[in-house]
Parts: sequence; structure tokens; C-alpha cells
Amino acid sequence: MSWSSATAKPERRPLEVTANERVGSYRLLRVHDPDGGCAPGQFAMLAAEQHWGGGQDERPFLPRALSVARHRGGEAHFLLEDVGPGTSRLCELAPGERVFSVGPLGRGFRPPQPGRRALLVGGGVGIAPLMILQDRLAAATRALLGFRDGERARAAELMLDVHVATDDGSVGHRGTVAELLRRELEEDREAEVFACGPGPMLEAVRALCSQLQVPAQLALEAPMACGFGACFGCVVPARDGSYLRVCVDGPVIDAEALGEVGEYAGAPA
Amino acid sequence: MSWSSATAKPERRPLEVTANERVGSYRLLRVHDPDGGCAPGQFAMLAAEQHWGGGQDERPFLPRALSVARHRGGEAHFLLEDVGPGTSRLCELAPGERVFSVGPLGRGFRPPQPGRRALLVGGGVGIAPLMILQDRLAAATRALLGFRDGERARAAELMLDVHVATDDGSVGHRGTVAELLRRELEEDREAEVFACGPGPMLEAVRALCSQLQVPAQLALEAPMACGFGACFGCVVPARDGSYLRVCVDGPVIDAEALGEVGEYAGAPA
Amino acid sequence: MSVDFCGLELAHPVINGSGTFDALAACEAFGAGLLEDFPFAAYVSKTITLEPRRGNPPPRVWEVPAGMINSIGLPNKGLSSYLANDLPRLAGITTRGHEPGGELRGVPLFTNVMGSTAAELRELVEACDRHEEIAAVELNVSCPNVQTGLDIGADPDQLRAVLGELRGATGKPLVVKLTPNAADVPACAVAAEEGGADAVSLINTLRAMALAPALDGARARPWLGGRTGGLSGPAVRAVALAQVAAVAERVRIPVIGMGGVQSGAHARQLLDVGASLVAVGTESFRDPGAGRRIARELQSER
Amino acid sequence: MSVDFCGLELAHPVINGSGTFDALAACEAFGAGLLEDFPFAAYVSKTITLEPRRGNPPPRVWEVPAGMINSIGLPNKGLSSYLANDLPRLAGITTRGHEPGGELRGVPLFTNVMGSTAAELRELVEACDRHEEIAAVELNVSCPNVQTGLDIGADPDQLRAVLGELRGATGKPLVVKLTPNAADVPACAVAAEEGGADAVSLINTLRAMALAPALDGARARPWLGGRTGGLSGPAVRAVALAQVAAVAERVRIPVIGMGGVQSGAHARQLLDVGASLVAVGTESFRDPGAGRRIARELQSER
Ligand SMILES: Cc1cc2nc3c(=O)[nH]c(=O)nc-3n(C[C@H](O)[C@H](O)[C@H](O)COP(=O)(O)OP(=O)(O)OC[C@H]3O[C@@H](n4cnc5c(N)ncnc54)[C@H](O)[C@@H]3O)c2cc1C
Ligand SMILES: Cc1cc2nc3c(=O)[nH]c(=O)nc-3n(C[C@H](O)[C@H](O)[C@H](O)COP(=O)(O)OP(=O)(O)OC[C@H]3O[C@@H](n4cnc5c(N)ncnc54)[C@H](O)[C@@H]3O)c2cc1C
Ligand SMILES: Cc1cc2nc3c(=O)[nH]c(=O)nc-3n(C[C@H](O)[C@H](O)[C@H](O)COP(=O)(O)O)c2cc1C
Ligand SMILES: Cc1cc2nc3c(=O)[nH]c(=O)nc-3n(C[C@H](O)[C@H](O)[C@H](O)COP(=O)(O)O)c2cc1C
Ligand code: FES
Ligand code: FES
Repeated sequence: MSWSSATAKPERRPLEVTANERVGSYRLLRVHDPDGGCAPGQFAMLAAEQHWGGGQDERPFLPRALSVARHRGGEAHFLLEDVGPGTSRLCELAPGERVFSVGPLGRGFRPPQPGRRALLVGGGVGIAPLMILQDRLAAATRALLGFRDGERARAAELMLDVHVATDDGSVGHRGTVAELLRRELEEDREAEVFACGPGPMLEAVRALCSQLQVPAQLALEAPMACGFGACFGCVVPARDGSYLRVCVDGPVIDAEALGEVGEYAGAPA
Repeated sequence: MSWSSATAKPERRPLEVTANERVGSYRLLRVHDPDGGCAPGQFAMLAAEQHWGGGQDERPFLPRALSVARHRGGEAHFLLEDVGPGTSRLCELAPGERVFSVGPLGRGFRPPQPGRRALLVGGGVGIAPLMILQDRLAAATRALLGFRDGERARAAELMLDVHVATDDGSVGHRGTVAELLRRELEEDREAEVFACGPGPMLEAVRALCSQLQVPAQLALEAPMACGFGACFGCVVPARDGSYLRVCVDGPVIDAEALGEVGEYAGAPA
Repeated sequence: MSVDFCGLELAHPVINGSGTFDALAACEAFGAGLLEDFPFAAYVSKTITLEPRRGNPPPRVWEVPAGMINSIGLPNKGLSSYLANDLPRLAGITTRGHEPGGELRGVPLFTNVMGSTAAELRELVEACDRHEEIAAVELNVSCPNVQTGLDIGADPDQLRAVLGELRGATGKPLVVKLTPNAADVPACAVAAEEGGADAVSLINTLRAMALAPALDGARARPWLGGRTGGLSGPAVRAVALAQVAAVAERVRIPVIGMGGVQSGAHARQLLDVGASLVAVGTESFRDPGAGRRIARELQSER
Repeated sequence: MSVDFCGLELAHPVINGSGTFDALAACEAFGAGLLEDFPFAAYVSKTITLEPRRGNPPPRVWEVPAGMINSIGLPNKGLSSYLANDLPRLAGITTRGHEPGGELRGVPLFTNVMGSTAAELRELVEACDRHEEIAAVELNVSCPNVQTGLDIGADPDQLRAVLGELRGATGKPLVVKLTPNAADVPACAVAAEEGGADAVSLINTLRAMALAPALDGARARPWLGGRTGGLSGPAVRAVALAQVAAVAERVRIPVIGMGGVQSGAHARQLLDVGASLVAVGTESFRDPGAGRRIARELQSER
């Protein structure tokens, strides 16, 4: 089994929005994208065709990076959390409106190493790339998902075999998803972790996996201007002291290759 | 009879859009404005509360000057032509959305001199201030209105006792409204002209009235940043060589006080 | 929230940028009540010159992404008419600060002046000194729309020298409004301080240009009557923040920060990098109540 | 639409701004076809220095109204690695110009270099001269993100002197990328011309700053790892237009205009005020196909 990263067309494509549904605190946006297809973990740079700008503080201006959460039936799905002017505009898109899309971009997840079961660990809207990953994994895969509260935790219904943790204990385990992960790994270390979520969560996952010597692939996030390696804006420090561009060297990067995961390298908290 | 100019609140007020109807090529926008009331010829500076910006060329940014076309039943009406990113956004406003409004601003029309019948002369969307003027004039008043084409000429239905001219002859007289005006004035010079329209039309009206010694009040337009005398951006040359600020010395200015009316001092052509 | 600025007591730290609020015209538009409860804590006049100026031919404004270009050309009635006609009406402005029921305070008047020589500037400053209605003098050595003024402000040595010649002409607070179109703005600020300025203000507009929408095939021509103009508004905010921060690090005198401020959060950022007061320009065009609104937002930020 | 630039034949007048398009990374994202039908008529490299540079710590970008600030810090592998590893792969880039079926042409390679001394710059230029894959050399004397470079570019005398020292090092077209953070940019352009430059390019980014969203009560801190950065995008377009127009009036050598270009109409305006080529930077981040799209729009404008 192997997923090859798809190559994007070298221009923004106007794609039509086909649906926009509420899922707890999030929005599941669907766009018509027949050419599509992508590896789990790849992302697209999206901007509304109309009214991109003129929001809070006269923004947005640059496109926004969004993980492809699903690709099926000629549609790409995105899971969105409204955290600022860009996501706010994308969250209000109505069917029939169009988005400019550049993608799919970046290096996605590699299949788990032979003999290791995949364990998906997501935090908040960071579950997006895990959705498509779970779709692509042959066997059912356990997903450990952490959310701030119950409203957000409703997004857990988008995945299968889920164990939930919430900060406020309103659903599932009260505490962090890293605690759930520790339990799982203490039972069975023959796992490979696939994680995406806020910086502190990713750092906890990285540290834990490093300690328990479990391989982990982390889907990072970073403030991005371009998404295709042009601006050198999205770097995170690698273990060897160099900088990696999240958009072309990632977004999925082996935990081993990374230094500490910083505050800005994760999904919205 | 006299109309006193109303004074505006010194801040932008968010007002709710109550209706937005097509009238030929134009839009008639209504906003809830119970405090309102204004003299005919006054205007407001409008900006959409949301999505003001991010249109063509990342504009609009400044508010847009719009004549109050009517004020009745606690609603202000505006007649809009989509000529760029600002009017385009205002034209698409849906009921329930809000606009920021500063106004009413400027000096409106004065009532006709005793013994003179009012004659309204409008070009294109410049008919807006003539609508409210006709509402306020005690007796029915003839309106001579010029439009580029038949679709635009449909706005003539917003006024009474109208004679229409169109550039393409599709409705009414083929030719200019100045030609209609010359005919009217040649029959009866005991008139006072109230005009609003594109620069070349206003200039034709000014020249004609000057020649025939008929008093005329012209409602000018000029690129404006503020609308309340702050920026000194909206000037037109006066006959005496000084500059007048259209927003505070006008928009209605006696034809006599003006030099030639320039290209930029009129409504969209 | 009242603040001290060079010995003057202001109701709050938000004032207007020179040339962006005409109190007397606003009074016609909004009624006389405006001068009783003014949106700004101090009132800065438009730039006044010795002789009257008509200003530039229209068009004078152009909208750009997140801002505007102006090429107004400093129209004003000249010093004598300003002193004789405007000053008496501007003398008694008051404000209740950022909230309706606030304490009534006077709104100090800052007169902004520009001259093309040190002698002219000295004459302007001397005249201001003789009028007690004027609380402070701001020197415009930076307006990019006019040939004069610019060079003095962009060259530290010349700026220091000019200030030396006129500093003695008044005991009132002297604010130097710096030009942003300089290679080393902090060096200009230091020169102003050394020349005896009591404060510096920045940024003025960035030199910019607009072309008229071109007709088919024709070569586009300048839109503005004055050919070039000055860029202001949110588009310049990040430039303003950098210049204000760099200047505040280098001088000990107070700094008036401005450039693209639209909200309390933006004002707060200028204060955070070292400004003592914040001036609002272009945002007043979008909201004549911007001064008070921003002061109110600033209050709730703290 | 093919154009001549200093003796090089370009498919159209639209090229990329240095540091805003990484052809090799883009090739990974978009496939190898990208280098066969490149969106730009010439490819300008990111700034190359003698020694490798990591660049600034993150965060490196910040979005502002109608633009962005970057504080990338000129990361690059250093001259030798560039020459040994990148150059061979960049040598054969071709393009079909602005339309799918267009004639296939080579895409000349401009190597942009920066050094903190004239000697360093000379060494860089000499190395470029030895590689025939390099069609032209662009000197970055203007990047505001790094201590060096800036001063040379903002001071006409120094700029003329430095060029005098290295002009002899190559017969290839030498483009000087001016800094916009100068009091008198046209004077700098004239100095470059006198120093022997074959062309000038402008504008580079405007010095700017961003603060991190402040936590309650705390004083805001700089967001960018490099503290300050450079402003680009539509926000600077009117400043670029003014500077390009002013420079084109003063020099006889060709001018490469850039700053906020998003469309053929914007490119057209720069050409109308005297530019020979137009470079696209930030807009490529919003649309990797911006170069070709703008060339196409430009074609239909004419
Ligand atoms: C590879 C990748 C995949 C992603 N996938 C998803 C996804 O599937 N779903 C999802 O909801 N999100 C995803 N994100 C995150 C998403 O891109 C950001 O939440 C979005 O860009 C925020 O934009 P905004 O305008 O809504 O908010 P902004 O206000 O632009 O950004 C929010 C955060 O950015 C910082 N910030 C604030 N102001 C600025 C400014 N002016 N300039 C720069 N930074 C600022 C602050 O830290 C703030 O908290 C992904 C990000 C990456 C890199
Ligand atoms: C007192 C007054 C009353 C008015 N009443 C009405 C009314 O009742 N109904 C109505 O429809 N209109 C009215 N107008 C005109 C209206 O304000 C303008 O049509 C509107 O401002 C145009 O804005 P826009 O963004 O749609 O188009 P823009 O593109 O901003 O403007 C259109 C024209 O402005 C110029 N222009 C183009 N680009 C720019 C730029 N970047 N900056 C500055 N100018 C530019 C060009 O000449 C262009 O043709 C009135 C104007 C005034 C002053
Ligand atoms: C229309 C207009 C007129 C201005 N006139 C003057 C002036 O007369 N004197 C002066 O010193 N600055 C003048 N300025 C500059 C402003 O005071 C201020 O420095 C600049 O606009 C930046 O602030 P802002 O972005 O908040 O507008 C003017 C600015 C504008 C937009
Ligand atoms: C992210 C980024 C990186 C840049 N890197 C360089 C560089 O390495 N060397 C250089 O000379 N200019 C660099 N520039 C400046 C651009 O080449 C260009 O001059 C500037 O961005 C203005 O054009 P724009 O508004 O189209 O982006 C960079 C600009 C950006 C936005
Ligand atoms: S986002 Fe531009 S290089 Fe990664
Ligand atoms: S529009 Fe500002 S003074 Fe008239």
C-alpha cells in the first residue's frame, strides 16, 4: 500500500462550493473538484473568489491553507474552524459561490510501517487530515481525538472508532488526548502514530513517542503565504538546526526529524 | 416655503437595509432611518458594514456619497448605479444587512424663487436628488430626464410628469436632455432649473441657463473621501477662481457661482 | 484616562492628524454641539502657511487598496486670516472624553505650520507664540505634496539647524512632524530632539501616485491634479508602526504616533512601541466619530 | 509581445520578483512541466550570498491590509551550493509565453546576489560571470530585513563607488535593485547608472513591523522572528508607481518595475510610466500562475 502525493496545477482554479454544513462548532465545506484526488495529509490554499478582503482589519488577503478532509464523488471536503477573517469568510460560503484553490499541495502521510497498527491522534480542527487518512487505511483504525468542549467534540462523529477527550470533560475523558495516547501505547507499542492538532498537543505527542520509541508522523501547520515553497515563510526548526518548509517538506513530517514543536506549528488551539 | 438642511450625527450609524429593488439598470435601496429627514439634495456617505473591501482592485475602502432619493415612512431611499466596487457592493446588499451611514450631509436645494416654476433636469442616476425634490415641491413639477438607453430610462417611472430623452432614441426624444430643456425654456423663461447629472450635461445646462438668464441650481458630484469638509478632496473651481468643497459648500451650488463644470463634477455618465 | 503631553492635560491619548479634520466645517455638518463634545482630546489644525494657498487642482483624492492618496496641496487662508477668523472660534472647544457623561475638559489647540525657509517658519512660530489660544505648535517639515518642507525634514543636519533658528521664538511645546520619506527616520528624530523639539509626530503620508483609468490604447496619465500625492490609511499602518518604534527607541521626547489607526487595538500598538499620543487621520473620513470611538476602545483594552 | 531587455530576448515583459518564486520547489509542487512552460519570461533567483544563511527564526510572515510583511532573512545555501546544485537544474527552463500554443523560448536566468562589502559583491559577480547559464546579475542593495545592503543602496555616493569597483567583473547585464527606503530614490538610480548599471529594478519591500496579538494587559511584542520586515503587495502599489515613474524620468537605462502588481492593468501602468519589464512578487503567492495570467491580460490590454 502506498499513497502518491498528487501534483497541483500551477495556477489557482475557481471551484464551486456545493455544500456547507455545520458540524458542532465547525463547518464542513464541500467543493466540486473532479480533477482532484490527493494523498491523505495534503492541503489546498483556498480563497473566496468574491469578498476576500474587507473583513476584520481589512483582511484576509492571502489564501488560507486547509487540509483536504475528504475526497470522494468528485468533491473535496474541508473541515473549518472560524478563528479569524479568512476562515470566517470561508465558513460563510454558500453553495454556488466559488473558491480559488491551489492544490493539492505538500507531502502527505506515508502508510504505516509493516507490522504496526496506525493510531490516529487529532486535536480540534486538526482532525481534518485524519478523516481522509482513516478513509484510506484499509482496516479500521482507532482515532483518539481531543477537543476543547462538547460542541467541538461533535466533530468526532465524522470519524470511526473514536475515543474522545475534552478539556472540560463534557464528553469522554476529561483531559488531554496525549493522556489517551499514553494509555494506548502503554498497552501496545507496536503502533505508528499519525497526529495533527495544536502545537502543544503535537509537542506532547512528539515527546511521548520519542520516549516510548514509537514512530510518529506529525501533520504540522504554520503561518503560510504561498503553500508551494515560494516564500520561505512557513519554516519550523528541524532537529539538525536547519529550517524545514512546512508546505513542501511537510506538512507531514517525521517526529524524529523535528526539534521541539513550537506554538505556531500546530492547528488553531 | 423653505427646506432647512438637517444636521447629521457626528459618527457613522449602522442602519438596516429593508429592501433592494431593481429599477431598470438601477437599484433602489431602502434603509431604516427613523431619525432621518433631510432637505432635498442632501446626501449620505454609505459603506456596507460587512465586506467593504476585497472587491475589484482590493477596494472599496472609503464610504460612497449617495443622494437621498426619498425619505418617507422612517426609511431613506437611495438610487444606485453599479459603476465600480463601492456601488457594486451596495447594489448587492440584502435586506437585513447593515450599512454605515453618515448623513444627511451638505447643502440641498433651495425652493424656487417666487414667481418661477421649477423645472427638474436629470441625467442618469443623477435623477436621485430630483425625486425627493419633486416630492417636496407643492405643485407638480415637470421633469426632463436623459438616459443612455431604454433600460436606464425605466427609472423615469420613479417620477411624475416626465419627458424623457435617450442617447439611442429607444425611449422619448433621441438626443440630450439639454435639447429638451432649450425647448422648454424657449417657450417659457419664467422658470428655475434644478439639475443633477453627468458633468457634460451639467455644463450644457449651466451654459444654456447662463445664456438665457434663467437661474439654475446644480447638484454636483465629485470624488469624495469624507463628505463633511475634512479632507478638502472634493473641490470644484468657482467662478471667482477659488475652490468650493462640494460636500459642505454644495452639493447644490448656484450655476452662477461656478466656472465651467468639469468632467469629474457630475454623476456617473 | 487623562494624559499629560508636554505639560498639557488631555482627556485621552487620541488626537486628530493635521489636515484630516476641519472643526469648523464639521460644525456646519454636525451642528455646534460638536465643539462642545469634540471627538479628539486635542485639535490639530490643517497646515497653515504665511500666504494663502488655493491648493492643488482637482481631482485631489484617489482610493487604493486599504487606503487613499491625497494631493490636496495644503490649501489654507494664510496665517493672518487663520489668526483673525478661525482662532477665536477654535479657542473654546471642549470634550467629555471617551464617554457621554465624562468630565468636561478643554481641548488644547495645536497649530500646524509650514514654511519653505527657516525665516518663514520662525515668523509662523512667533505669530503662534503671541496667541494664547494656541497650546502647541506643530512644524510640518514632511508634507510630500509640496516642493518645500520635504528636504528640511529628510536631512538631519538641516533639520537641526532650522530648529536652532526658531526654537527661541516660542516657549510653547514645539512638535516636529517628521517625513516618512527618509532613509533614516530615527536619525531625523534625534536631530529634531537635538534642535530643541519637545516632541515628534509621525508618520506623514508616503509619496505615491495614481494613474487615471486609461482609455483604449492610450498611455495612462496621472489622475491627481498635483500629479503625485501621499498615501495614508491602513495600507501604511505597518510602516508607521516600524517607524514609530524605531524613533521611540532613539529619542527621549514624547512621540505622537499615527498612520492607519482604525481601532483601539491599533492605537494600543503604537502606545506599546513607545508613542505617548496617537493621531487618527484617514479613519475619520470613514467615521467622523472615530476619535472618540478609538479612545473608548482603548479604554476597554486596558 | 516578445521584448528585448539589455540584449536578452524575453517572451513577454513579466518576470518574477527575487525571492518570491522558487522554481525548484514549485517543480515539486506542480510537476516538472512547470520548467517547460514557465509562468515568467525570465527567472530571477532568490538572493544568494557568499556563505549559506539559515534565515530568520519563525514566524516569518504576517498579513496586513492588502499585503503582507515578510521577515525571511535571505535564507540560501550559499554561492557554491547554488552554483553546483541549483544552477544546472535552472539552466534549461523554457516557456511558451502567455498562451498555451505559444512559441517555445528559453527563460533567461537572473541571479540576485547580496554582499555586505564591495569585495564580497565583486566575488559574487565574478562567480556569476564565469557561468554561462546565468544571463544577468541583479544586485540586492536594498533588502530591509538584513543589516547590510541597506546603506549602500540608500546613499547615492556609496552606491556609485561600489558599482565602480565591481562593474568590471562582468560583461553580463548588471541590474541594481534599489531600496525604496531612501529619501531620494531617483538620485540612487542615477548613481547606479553612473556607476555602470545596465538597468535598475524597484521597489523592494518597505520597512514595516507587526506586533503579536497582545494578551490581556500585556505589552505587545514583535510578531516576526526578525522583529521588523518588509511590506509588499497591493498596499505598496501606489508607492511603487510613484518611485518607478520618478526613476524612469531620470535614467536612460531600462527599469524593471514592481510592487503590488496583481493584474495586466497594474503591469500596464508601470510600463506606461516608463518601466521596460514588470516583476510580480506577492501576487504569485495568491496565484502561482500569476506571471502568465498577467502577461496574458497585458496582451489583451494593448
Ligand atoms: C497545512 C495546513 C493545514 C491546515 N488545515 C486546516 C484545516 O483543515 N481546517 C482549519 O480550520 N484550519 C486549518 N489550518 C489552519 C488555517 O490555515 C488557519 O486557521 C487560517 O489560516 C487562519 O486564518 P484566519 O484569517 O481565519 O485567522 P488569522 O487571524 O489570520 O490567523 C489566526 C492566527 O494567526 C495569527 N495571526 C493573527 N493575525 C495575523 C496576521 N495579521 N497575520 C498573520 N498571522 C496572524 C494569530 O496567531 C492568530 O491566532 C491549516 C493550516 C496549515 C498550514
Ligand atoms: C454628492 C454626491 C451624490 C451622489 N449621489 C449618487 C446617487 O444618488 N446614486 C449613485 O449611483 N451615485 C451617486 N453619486 C456617485 C457615487 O458616489 C459614485 O458613483 C461612487 O462613489 C463610485 O464608487 P465605485 O466604487 O462604485 O466606483 P469607482 O471605481 O470608485 O468610481 C467610479 C469613477 O471614479 C473614478 N475612479 C476609478 N478608480 C478610482 C479610484 N481608485 N479612486 C478614485 N476614483 C476612482 C473613475 O473616474 C471612475 O469612473 C454621488 C456622488 C456625490 C459626490
Ligand atoms: C487628506 C489628507 C490631508 C492631510 N493634510 C495634512 C496637512 O495639512 N498637514 C500635515 O502635516 N499632514 C497632513 N496629512 C497627513 C496626516 O496628518 C497623517 O499624518 C497621515 O494621513 C497618516 O495618518 P492616517 O493613516 O491615519 O491618515 C493629511 C492627510 C490626509 C489623508
Ligand atoms: C517573501 C518575500 C521574499 C523576498 N525575498 C527577496 C529576496 O530574496 N531578494 C530581493 O531582492 N527581494 C526580495 N523580495 C522583494 C520582492 O522581490 C519585491 O521587490 C517586493 O516584494 C515587491 O513586489 P510585490 O509587491 O509584487 O511583492 C521578497 C519579497 C517577499 C514578499
Ligand atoms: S508557505 Fe511559502 S514557502 Fe511554505
Ligand atoms: S469630501 Fe472631504 S472635504 Fe469634501
